[in-house]
Amino acid sequence: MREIEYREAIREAVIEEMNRDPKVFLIGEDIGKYGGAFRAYKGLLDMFGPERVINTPISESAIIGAGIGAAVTGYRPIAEIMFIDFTTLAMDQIVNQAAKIRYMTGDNLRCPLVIRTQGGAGRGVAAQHSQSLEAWFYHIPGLKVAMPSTPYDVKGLLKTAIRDDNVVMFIEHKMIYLLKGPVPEEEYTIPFGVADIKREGSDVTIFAYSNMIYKALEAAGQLEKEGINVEVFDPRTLVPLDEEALINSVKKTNHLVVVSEACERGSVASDIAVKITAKAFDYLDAPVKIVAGLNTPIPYNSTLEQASIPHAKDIVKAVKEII
Amino acid sequence: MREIEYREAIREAVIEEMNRDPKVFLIGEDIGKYGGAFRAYKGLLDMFGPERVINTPISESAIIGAGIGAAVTGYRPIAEIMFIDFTTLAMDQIVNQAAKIRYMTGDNLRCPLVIRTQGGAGRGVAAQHSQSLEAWFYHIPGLKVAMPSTPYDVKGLLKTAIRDDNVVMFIEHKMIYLLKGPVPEEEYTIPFGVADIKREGSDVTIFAYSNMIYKALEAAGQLEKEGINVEVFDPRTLVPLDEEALINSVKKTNHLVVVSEACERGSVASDIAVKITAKAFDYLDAPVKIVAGLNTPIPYNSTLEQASIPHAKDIVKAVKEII
Amino acid sequence: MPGNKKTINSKILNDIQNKNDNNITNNNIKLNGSKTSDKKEINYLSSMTEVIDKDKKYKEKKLTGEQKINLLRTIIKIRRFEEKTIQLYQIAKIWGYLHPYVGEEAVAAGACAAIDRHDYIVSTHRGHGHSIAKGADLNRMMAELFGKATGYCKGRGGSMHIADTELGMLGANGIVGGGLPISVGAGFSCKMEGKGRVTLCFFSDGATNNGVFHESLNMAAIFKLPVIYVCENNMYAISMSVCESVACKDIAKRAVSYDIPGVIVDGSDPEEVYFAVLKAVLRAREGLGPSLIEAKTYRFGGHHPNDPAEYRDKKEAEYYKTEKDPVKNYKARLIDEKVVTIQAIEDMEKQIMQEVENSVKFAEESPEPSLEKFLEEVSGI
Amino acid sequence: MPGNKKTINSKILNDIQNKNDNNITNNNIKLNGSKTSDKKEINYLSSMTEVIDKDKKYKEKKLTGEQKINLLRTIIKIRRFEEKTIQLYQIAKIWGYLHPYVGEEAVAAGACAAIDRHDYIVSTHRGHGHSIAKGADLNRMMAELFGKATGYCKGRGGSMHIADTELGMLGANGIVGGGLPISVGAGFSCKMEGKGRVTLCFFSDGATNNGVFHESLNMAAIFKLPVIYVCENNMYAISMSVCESVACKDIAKRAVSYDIPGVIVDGSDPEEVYFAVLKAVLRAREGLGPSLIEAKTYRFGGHHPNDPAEYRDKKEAEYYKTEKDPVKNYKARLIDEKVVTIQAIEDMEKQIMQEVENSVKFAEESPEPSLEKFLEEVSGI
Ligand SMILES: Cc1ncc(C[n+]2csc(CCOP(=O)(O)OP(=O)(O)O)c2C)c(N)n1
Ligand SMILES: Cc1ncc(C[n+]2csc(CCOP(=O)(O)OP(=O)(O)O)c2C)c(N)n1
Ligand SMILES: [Mg+2]
Ligand SMILES: [Mg+2]
Repeated sequence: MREIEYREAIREAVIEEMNRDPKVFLIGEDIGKYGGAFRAYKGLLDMFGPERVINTPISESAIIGAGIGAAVTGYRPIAEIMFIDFTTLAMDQIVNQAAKIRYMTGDNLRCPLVIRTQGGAGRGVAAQHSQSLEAWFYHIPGLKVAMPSTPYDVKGLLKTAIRDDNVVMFIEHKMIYLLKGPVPEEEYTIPFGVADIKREGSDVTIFAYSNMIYKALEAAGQLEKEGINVEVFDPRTLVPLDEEALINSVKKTNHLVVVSEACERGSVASDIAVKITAKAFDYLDAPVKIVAGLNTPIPYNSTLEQASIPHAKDIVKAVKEII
Repeated sequence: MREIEYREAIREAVIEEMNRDPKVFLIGEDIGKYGGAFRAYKGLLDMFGPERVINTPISESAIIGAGIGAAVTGYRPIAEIMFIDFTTLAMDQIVNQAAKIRYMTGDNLRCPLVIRTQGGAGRGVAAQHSQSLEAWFYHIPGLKVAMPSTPYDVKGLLKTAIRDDNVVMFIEHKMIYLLKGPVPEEEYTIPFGVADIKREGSDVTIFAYSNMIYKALEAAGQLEKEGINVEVFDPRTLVPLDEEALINSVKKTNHLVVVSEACERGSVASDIAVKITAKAFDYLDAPVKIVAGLNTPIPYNSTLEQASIPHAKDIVKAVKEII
Repeated sequence: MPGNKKTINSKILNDIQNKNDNNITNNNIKLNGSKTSDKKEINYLSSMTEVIDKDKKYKEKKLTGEQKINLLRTIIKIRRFEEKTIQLYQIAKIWGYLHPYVGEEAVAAGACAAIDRHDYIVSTHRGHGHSIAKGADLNRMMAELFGKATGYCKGRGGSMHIADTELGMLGANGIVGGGLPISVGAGFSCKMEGKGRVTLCFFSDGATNNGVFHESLNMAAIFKLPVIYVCENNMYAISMSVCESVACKDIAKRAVSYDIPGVIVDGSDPEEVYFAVLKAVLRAREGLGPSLIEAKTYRFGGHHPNDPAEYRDKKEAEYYKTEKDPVKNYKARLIDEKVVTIQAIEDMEKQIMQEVENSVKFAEESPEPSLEKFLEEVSGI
Repeated sequence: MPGNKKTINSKILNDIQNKNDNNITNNNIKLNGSKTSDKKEINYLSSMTEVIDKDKKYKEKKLTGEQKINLLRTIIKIRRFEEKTIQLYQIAKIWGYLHPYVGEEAVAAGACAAIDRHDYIVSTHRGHGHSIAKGADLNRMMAELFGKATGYCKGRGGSMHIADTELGMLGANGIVGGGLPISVGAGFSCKMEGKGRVTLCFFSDGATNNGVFHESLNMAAIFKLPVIYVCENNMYAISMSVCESVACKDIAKRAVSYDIPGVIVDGSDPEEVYFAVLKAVLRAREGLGPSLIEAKTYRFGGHHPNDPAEYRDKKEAEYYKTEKDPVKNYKARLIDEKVVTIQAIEDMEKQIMQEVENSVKFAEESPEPSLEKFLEEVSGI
């Protein structure tokens, strides 16, 4: 199968959906001629024109509001917040408006809105450009949360997000836009709430998502040499969560390590760990282990930055502690 | 001992600290003549004048920014966001600026800022005025999080918050402002990170905070009649958390129920549960049980609203499930 | 739809061109009264009075008797509905937050009369008047305030969240200014659709100090979105006087920042509101972009039914209630103009009271929302 | 401190009163050039040219030779420092995000010359120039860019977070507009302290479309805070042209919304910037509140060192680089005015280059921050 970059897969998904449905449009900062901060929208302005590729001022609240207003009146906008760190400037619109509008109006208004953004550390861009804030959105009823790790997943999930009648936080990772992977030429979509086993194994399940999948796979490779057979579990969407598949994996491996790049305190990892501990208690041979980021604003200095987020070695260590 | 209202205890703390330290000032919406949305600042404008009781327009970002700018230049502001739901309009200033400024400048700037706000359901004020969002702040390094449940605690903790050199999210609850409790006339402060056992018991520990303390005490009363002896554990501050005291309580009772009013998915309760499961595993006779709010925007209708948040009966049920 | 409308629009636009020459345009600021002054009452009154005096001429033209009667009916309907909700709030039949629109009725009535049924409105926490003026069913509104299953939001939303797709009512809002960014999206929708639809966005003085006001008007202006921004300057944001909260003397002036028309009207006069909004609507339908209309108005009661509004000058409130009551004044004017008789007004009042009472009955008799359904639904969120 | 200063201030204020009559005041908008126009270059140039021509007179007065030389030194120092950081970025000695200030040096130099050492500044993601103009130590700056323990932030912050309490530098900022609300707090602090201290807040065109701009200027205006808002309108926000992003034609016009002075200056001319800021500073020190100064300037390079800036018209960039280079122009002017000799400038350049090279050496030789200390510290957050 042909291999394309993660950002190219995004671009393909958007083009296909825009061609399919004239109600889909794009709005965000520097998405016109510039093609988006990570160039996922390269050439789209020429293809679809400024009416459907709307390049905005630096007005995060108005960008999301524009998405909401268009969505409740029949359009299917994809609004972009350049860095997840900047969602802080639009939280009212995301959380009090978009997420709630359907429920607090008794299903009178519907809001088919995709909010594309990206997070994560690793580029030396310091405390205000490196956060992993998915826990915030995970906590808010009314938001679906997708965190694709591969070109294949990002394309299939983005298409599903665009067709969903609810608000989807679509969170990418800045370290993987250039990463290549197999993506079929034929059309496909990936349903929400269906996990993907990125590597099968029998001794321990590593739950990871987004860029942490690669750390988990790296760890799995190292552990294999020591005879430990690792299953790498990618939920792909955190909301909805494929709990059933995770429980099944744990039934098989009897061990679970949950990995998240986000700051450990109050991260999604805790929530996953607690849920599985409660629901698969009888299948666990050891307490669930969490591997997450340090509780610190991400520092600029590269050594300190790397020390702040999980690596394969941390996962290896965690696995060995419970096996 | 004399008994005073929760809001009166806040007022006393503020008056004492403003008299003690001329650098302390207040800023927020309707805190002048109006005395604050819950009248905790009644009369303060007359006492301290408009230079120290700064009544602002509806500009949540600028309110927090005003706090930060004054704090890094030597003042000790108490900035008020009327409802925790409105922190959504100031998240950049709270999370990217205030919380990080000390760490990302290598301790070059310090930000002794208290952000007072209140949350919680129960008043029929629906989805945008009833949230419990402490999990967001709990997740962000650089923020301390206080959630006092009694007049005594709110006074002692607020005084400590004002004297702290860091950013404190001081989160009150709209249902308890009129609640009365004993508060000594003499000055006192309560250190952060020191829990309070609101009721001693030997069979099960109920971890609860803010308004949920009262549900826990109610549940304890009911369970006592059935011969179950409940310990009600109030952390008072979520960051820092008095883990040691909690572990000690669990060592004694061997059972833990964690209660939070917030939506269950990704709530602080999960994080507490996971931490104690990991650290007190050998003392637990049963898995930690969580009692939390439903994953829903809070509805207006009173029956549905009440169904969305935990009650004593839910806690009783949880206790019985693990005992 | 826009086809022949356009030519008609242009004609009307011409007709009313000379009205509202108190526009603030970009190159040439010309504002009535409201000089910096210590006495805020005078400050306010003067600016409104001037507008009224200068524009006497429009009174003799344009509106048909039927239109005027419709305006009056809407104003009275809002007033009676609001008075009823306050009563019901005080006996705890309605709970949560309730923000009465009493005193401001002419703004919603005049503004909504200038748009069509298929146009959109975006409302606020003080939104009953907007819904009623847009044509909402009082039964479903009252049922919502009672938290009943038959309400616009099935009892989920209450006063601050009334919304209806059919009605083009995109939502009241519990967040001050929360609707402003949403109006931008509705504006994009209208523009992309290309059928001349417009969006009317209401908000009050307090909202104009929030960042979203700025972002929204700037974005609407850049993209020439067909949105009419109607600021109901009722002089207060809870206890905060507009004189202390808005740095410039008239909110309409803020239009300069977006290079759009800024207009001041007397918000107690439904016809003045109507013509100003109509002009902005026609402009918007022709693709010329948004306008900002500041309607000077007054909240007769406190911020909510239990607020004694002690922060206000009693004389100020008295003045507005006696001199600027849209119900009293517009009744008197239409009688004066012989558009209606006293008897006709009495009949109208009776009919409206009946409608309001019916809505209460409907609400009381409506079923509570199903807890089971709710729990089932929640499990899927 | 403010005692006799005040009288001196008033005098200077009088002296320069007639300058900058391109103020935008509330009641009387009077703006130079920049008519709505299709050709954006002309749009820009005309407005600047007018200012320069009209205000020729100030050139003959006020600034001493020493002051002029100091301005020149600052401008050159910023330029050489930035050129060096770009080089170092390209060989990956500096990483993360770097936003060079090349082309805009005269704004920081002129503005910071108009305040005292104890005054505060609030900066942006493009902040090196502001720090240098405020008197920052190049060694500690460069060490920070290298992520070293000796940097202003001990390597924690990097380019976007340089800050220093001693220097009154309240922080660069990775969030566009993020510093604006902070300036309000610094303003409150200055006001409460009552010693005449002021805060200078820098930001660029893109930030003026964010809600925080509006909230901050409104709040500063209401409370008459001593803050000078200096908008470095470099015509772009990454790829977004100011002509497309700001709905009004000149950002200074937005002052109308806050009833404060709005001034346009040529940002390539340090003296013009200096006088405009000085006037605003004196106003602020006397308790008359904030001002908004729009310095028309240009970012010579891309948004960051790897941005080829393909979204810009090459001719436009060429024009600014040849006609509006603050380094070249100010050198020429001072030579023309016989304030400096060519030789003196060469010496100055040499000395500055030495300082810059020293800073690189210092940064390279400085220790990395301690990982142990970091981990220990983190355990307490
Ligand atoms: C963002 C936000 N801040 C504060 C509040 C609390 N609050 C509710 S209404 C109100 C005053 C609103 O004033 P204005 O916009 O003038 O509307 P009015 O009540 O006069 O109609 C405030 C501060 C809120 N709901 N939302
Ligand atoms: C709130 C926010 N939105 C978007 C960005 C991404 N971003 C970084 S710099 C920039 C452009 C800023 O433009 P301007 O304010 O004109 O400053 P300039 O780069 O011209 O100095 C953008 C959009 C950001 N850092 N913060
Ligand atoms: Mg108001
Ligand atoms: Mg710029």
